[in-house]
Amino acid sequence: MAIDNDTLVRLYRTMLTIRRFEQRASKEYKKGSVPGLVHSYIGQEAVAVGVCANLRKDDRIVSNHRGHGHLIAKGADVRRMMAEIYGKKTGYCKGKGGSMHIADFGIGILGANGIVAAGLPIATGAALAAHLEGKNRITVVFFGDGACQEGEFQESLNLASIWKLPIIFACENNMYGVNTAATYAIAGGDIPRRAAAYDMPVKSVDGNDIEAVYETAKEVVTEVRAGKGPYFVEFKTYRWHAHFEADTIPDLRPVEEIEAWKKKCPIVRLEQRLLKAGILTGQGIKKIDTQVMAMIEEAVTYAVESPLPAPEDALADIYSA
Amino acid sequence: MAIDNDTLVRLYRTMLTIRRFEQRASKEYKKGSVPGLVHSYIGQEAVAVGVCANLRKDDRIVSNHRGHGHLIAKGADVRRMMAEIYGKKTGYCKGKGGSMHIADFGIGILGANGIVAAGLPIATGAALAAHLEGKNRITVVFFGDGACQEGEFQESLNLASIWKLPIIFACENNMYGVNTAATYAIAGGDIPRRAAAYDMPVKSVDGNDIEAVYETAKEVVTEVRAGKGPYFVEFKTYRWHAHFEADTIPDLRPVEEIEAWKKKCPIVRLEQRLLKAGILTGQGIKKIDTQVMAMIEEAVTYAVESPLPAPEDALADIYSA
Amino acid sequence: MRKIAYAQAALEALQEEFRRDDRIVHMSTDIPIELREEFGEERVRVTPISESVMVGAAIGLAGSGYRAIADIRMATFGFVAMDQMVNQAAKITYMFGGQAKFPILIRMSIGAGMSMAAQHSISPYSMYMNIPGLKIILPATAYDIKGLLKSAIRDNNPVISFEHSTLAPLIGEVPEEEYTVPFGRADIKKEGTDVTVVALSRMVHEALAVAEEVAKQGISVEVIDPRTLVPLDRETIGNSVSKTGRLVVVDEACQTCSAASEIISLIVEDDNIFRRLKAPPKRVCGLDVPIPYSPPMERYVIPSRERISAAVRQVCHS
Amino acid sequence: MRKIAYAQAALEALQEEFRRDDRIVHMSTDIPIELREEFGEERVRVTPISESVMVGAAIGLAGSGYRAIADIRMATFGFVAMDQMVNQAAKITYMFGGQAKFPILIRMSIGAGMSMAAQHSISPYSMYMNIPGLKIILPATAYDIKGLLKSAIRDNNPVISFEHSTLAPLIGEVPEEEYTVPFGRADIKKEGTDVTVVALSRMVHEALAVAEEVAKQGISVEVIDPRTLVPLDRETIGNSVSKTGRLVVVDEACQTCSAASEIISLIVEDDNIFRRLKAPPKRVCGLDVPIPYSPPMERYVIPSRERISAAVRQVCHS
Ligand SMILES: Cc1ncc(C[n+]2csc(CCOP(=O)(O)OP(=O)(O)O)c2C)c(N)n1
Ligand SMILES: Cc1ncc(C[n+]2csc(CCOP(=O)(O)OP(=O)(O)O)c2C)c(N)n1
Ligand SMILES: [Mg+2]
Ligand SMILES: [Mg+2]
Repeated sequence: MAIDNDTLVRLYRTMLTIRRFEQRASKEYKKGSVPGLVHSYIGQEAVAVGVCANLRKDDRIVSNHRGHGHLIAKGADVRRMMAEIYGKKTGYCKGKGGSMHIADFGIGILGANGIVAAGLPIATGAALAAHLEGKNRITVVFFGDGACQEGEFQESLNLASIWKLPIIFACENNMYGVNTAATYAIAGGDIPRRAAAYDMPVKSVDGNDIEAVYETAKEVVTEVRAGKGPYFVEFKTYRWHAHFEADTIPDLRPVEEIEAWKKKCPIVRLEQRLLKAGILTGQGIKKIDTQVMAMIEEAVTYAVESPLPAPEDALADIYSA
Repeated sequence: MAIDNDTLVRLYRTMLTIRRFEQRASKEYKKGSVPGLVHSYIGQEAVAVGVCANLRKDDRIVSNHRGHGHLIAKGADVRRMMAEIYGKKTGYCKGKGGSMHIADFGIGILGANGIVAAGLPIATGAALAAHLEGKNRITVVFFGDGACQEGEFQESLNLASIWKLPIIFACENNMYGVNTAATYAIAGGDIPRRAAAYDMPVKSVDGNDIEAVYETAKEVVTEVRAGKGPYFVEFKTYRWHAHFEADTIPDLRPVEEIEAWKKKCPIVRLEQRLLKAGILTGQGIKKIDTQVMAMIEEAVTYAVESPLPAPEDALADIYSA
Repeated sequence: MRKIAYAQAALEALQEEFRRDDRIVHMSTDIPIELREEFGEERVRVTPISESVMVGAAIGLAGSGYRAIADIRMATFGFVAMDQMVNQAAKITYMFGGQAKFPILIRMSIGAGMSMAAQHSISPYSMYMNIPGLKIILPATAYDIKGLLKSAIRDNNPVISFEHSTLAPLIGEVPEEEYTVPFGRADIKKEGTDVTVVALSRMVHEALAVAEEVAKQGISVEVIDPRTLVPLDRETIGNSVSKTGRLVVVDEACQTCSAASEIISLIVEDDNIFRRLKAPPKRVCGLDVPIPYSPPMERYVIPSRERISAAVRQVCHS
Repeated sequence: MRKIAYAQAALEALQEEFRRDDRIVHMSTDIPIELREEFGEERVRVTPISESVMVGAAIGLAGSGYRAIADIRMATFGFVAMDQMVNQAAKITYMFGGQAKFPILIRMSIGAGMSMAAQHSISPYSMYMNIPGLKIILPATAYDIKGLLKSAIRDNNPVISFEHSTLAPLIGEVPEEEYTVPFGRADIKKEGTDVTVVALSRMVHEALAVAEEVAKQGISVEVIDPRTLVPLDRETIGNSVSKTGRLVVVDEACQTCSAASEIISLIVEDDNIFRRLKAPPKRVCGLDVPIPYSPPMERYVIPSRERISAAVRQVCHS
């Protein structure tokens, strides 16, 4: 059955929000207003949005170093996200975490993670909690093709499988870990096959087709919520920017490849679909973009105007009371 | 083609040597003449013997905590092995390693290992060395079903596969890691399937049938030596003793299961075959056993009569010159 | 008072806390039979041999409202899970700005003395002390392990308990009635006036034996067991050294960058205590050697009563 | 003399040694372009993101007659490979009774200062110092990194090189002609008479700046860079402290159980030096906090010139 129009528009708006957020974060980073590292999610928006649109507020997600999109899709406040990236006191982590460590436990965001694959064991534990709670909550962990190369990946799939935990392993296969091709680094190059060996159902879907992602996620979420155990889904996609915004690592991927993928922009694809189906007019599209841009602008203003943490704030939050 | 008689007799003698060695080590351990931990290989002899009989002296093996059998099969000197287990200066490691850390680099034994799965990455490196040397040497790493649960297992299979390294992953599936059943701890319970996901050929064979093990190993060794890349072989077998000789961990495996497997003794099986085929007479069998027993007795005498290391010897060998 | 073994006292701590709070979950590669029988397999879980996901799962559980216990067994196995302990458990509270609590207890057994060689014998607590965000306990008696484990389970932070393999059978007084031992409170195991001996884990018992022995030679030793390394009770140690003017730290761990090094630095950095020092402080530690298998060598590398009493006599007579 | 960047000097060391010995193999998750182009993909290998097997493979290579280099990049990533470094590389020579050599170089970048937060900023060398069997180098200048890496590659043991992320662009004098820097030989970066400042890694440069500054106030600082932590040149440090009677150790790493703690303990344990101490020794270290992201907090937790000079002035005036 088709996705209703309101949903399609909502998906469009969220993808656009991520796109605009990332474009701005990138711009500000290059201007030097943002410190540290910023890993851009541009090009992969459909994955986070299509998956999270099927989650409840009390479902949990665990993200990775390329996490902005996951967080926005799960409902994070772009103001507090931007403030965190700016290193401000009003940020989600009071400026202690930055771009790679944003979390919002209040809406089930158990945090981004700077260590490749390290989120998988943690997500597995969160899924165990959900299993014990018995409230049909599920956990989704987002990670890349590179994460499939770490031992923690296999240990997590194995444990989730033998304990039949309510978790979705959402692999964003954007074909590279930094400059290393998944086809080189992953024996056989077939990630779902690797996951299937842990005795769980797997799917592979075009991660740049928001409708396919949404439909697949819907189905998978229903299965997992029903207590049928873990599920592995590969989303084939591509990142448009270099590994991160800093130019310390050159982008060695073929230019033609990058250009080809830009033509498969998930947002443009949905936009054309919405126009063709007359669900939105050019006007409507513009209106949404204006609203989104305003929201991002407001987030930046909020971040810029927020105070920096005091140096001594560094001494708080090492331990919980 | 069948295995020639001399080879069969040689296989029999080596299996018996391991059996007698382990029976004696166990006896001495329970008497208190041996310190530390001793993990008995009794019941699994056919695996080490059938595999190593197909190796060249300059091929390399990496062993694990249950390693005595692997070492004897690769040609280690039982005198120096026993001396090491006794903690004597004349032992393979001068008394520094003990039962779990015996090595003989002179004959390609890169050492036993006390950390589950830790031998796999090391063996992968040894296989890389062989690949670079270009002398058609191969590496065999022995490990258990429990090792398949560690992240290092997957990382090693993946790397060996993408680099097409000359290595045989020899998994001794004795159905348990301490008291935890492989069927419980390994999702799906199918280890070869897991290995196949790393894009390498796999086989599974009755590890208590020395002829099957030998034939399989012969074929696999030929493939790997020919430079066709890694191979994974599962040997289905069983350990007769508890996890280790100390009684600090109870053996929780079903008694009937243990008894049933004892009936599948690899040594008795070959013995009957040799008798039936008239390759050996009862006399001949006895003769071999007498010789083997004498050899073990001599090893024990050597160990007993060897001096303990001086306390200060502890300060040597921390670094190489 | 009733006397029970160190291992039994530890088990009692878990049993009591499990009864008290049904949101506690236990994970280990072994089957902890008593726990399993009383609390069932949902709460008492056997993991595959996958320490990394065991600890990671403990973090995920804790971040989701549970209290997680991960029993790693040998501390050497813990290195397999080091990323989850160091990069994750220790830092996650801080990186997220304190928005969530992570009540996690990780147990590891340490020490030499059983001829288990270098891959099964290590006392690595100082490595973890260098990582802010972890609390570290080092129980040396049956009484202390029960009280400290109970506090650890109730603590809202990652706590690592390092328990010496040889202490398991050690019998000690443990009251019937419930009690806890607070963190950051050192225990003066024996009062004395001439020299302060700070001893860690199993070395507490060695230090007490030496104290008795040198008492015959007229040396009065004060034996202090910090019991928790993070937080560390500087005050009790500092006051004792101010009183005695002499300090010996006995630590089975390898000497370089040991907890002993830290304790000595904390003491000598303090102007008031430094001025009162009558002799240079001394460390009696494990030699910087991987633990050898053969008993004569193993005995040689860990602190012996001879080395301890020699150090005590030396600081008293220099 | 010609001046080149720290990172360039490191690259030269690898290139020269690769030319000198064709049994050297390099592994990392990245493509080290210059090396790859000159020496080809057989010797310069890109690994999957699998640090454990990267280090394990280095051990296997080394045990089979090769010299292996594993570049882990961030020291935080190293915790994923901790089992191979601590349980295997460090102990394997010893456990096997010295029958094989394991020439391995593991490189990791350390330190804070780039707002990369706790999972990409750490200075964990003291953790590794507690593990016998490893050698540890800590190059602070272009000259030292080239000479030390060359020695490390020729060494027949596992060597870990900890290189501060912020030093990569630092320009320094590096001779055209070949040279090596031996292990265990500290470098007196500046002579002085009033106080000995032992500084580690990036802190060497901060200490030198402070030395200049306090010189104006008439304080003569001797700045010593140990350059290698294992082996550590106690003699040079000891002689300097015997001369000055005052010691400050500056170490960016978290203070608890740091290399600074070790250096202070070694000094005060020595009877002759202890007697010559005019003031309590001081540590100026990173605060015991996971490295925060936001610049004001990050600057606050790592040793500043203000904290260093305050400590120097304090020990000189107490
Ligand atoms: C254990 C570990 N090793 C290496 C790194 C450095 N690193 C950060 S992201 C990354 C690539 C990850 O690739 P992938 O998982 O595919 O995610 P992507 O960046 O493609 O979204 C690497 C190697 C790290 N953060 N952690
Ligand atoms: C990393 C690690 N975790 C746990 C242990 C403790 N341990 C030693 S052997 C063993 C079981 C291994 O099972 P398996 O690999 O099947 O070998 P088997 O003993 O059955 O021959 C365990 C859990 C260890 N040595 N290393
Ligand atoms: Mg990727
Ligand atoms: Mg097994």
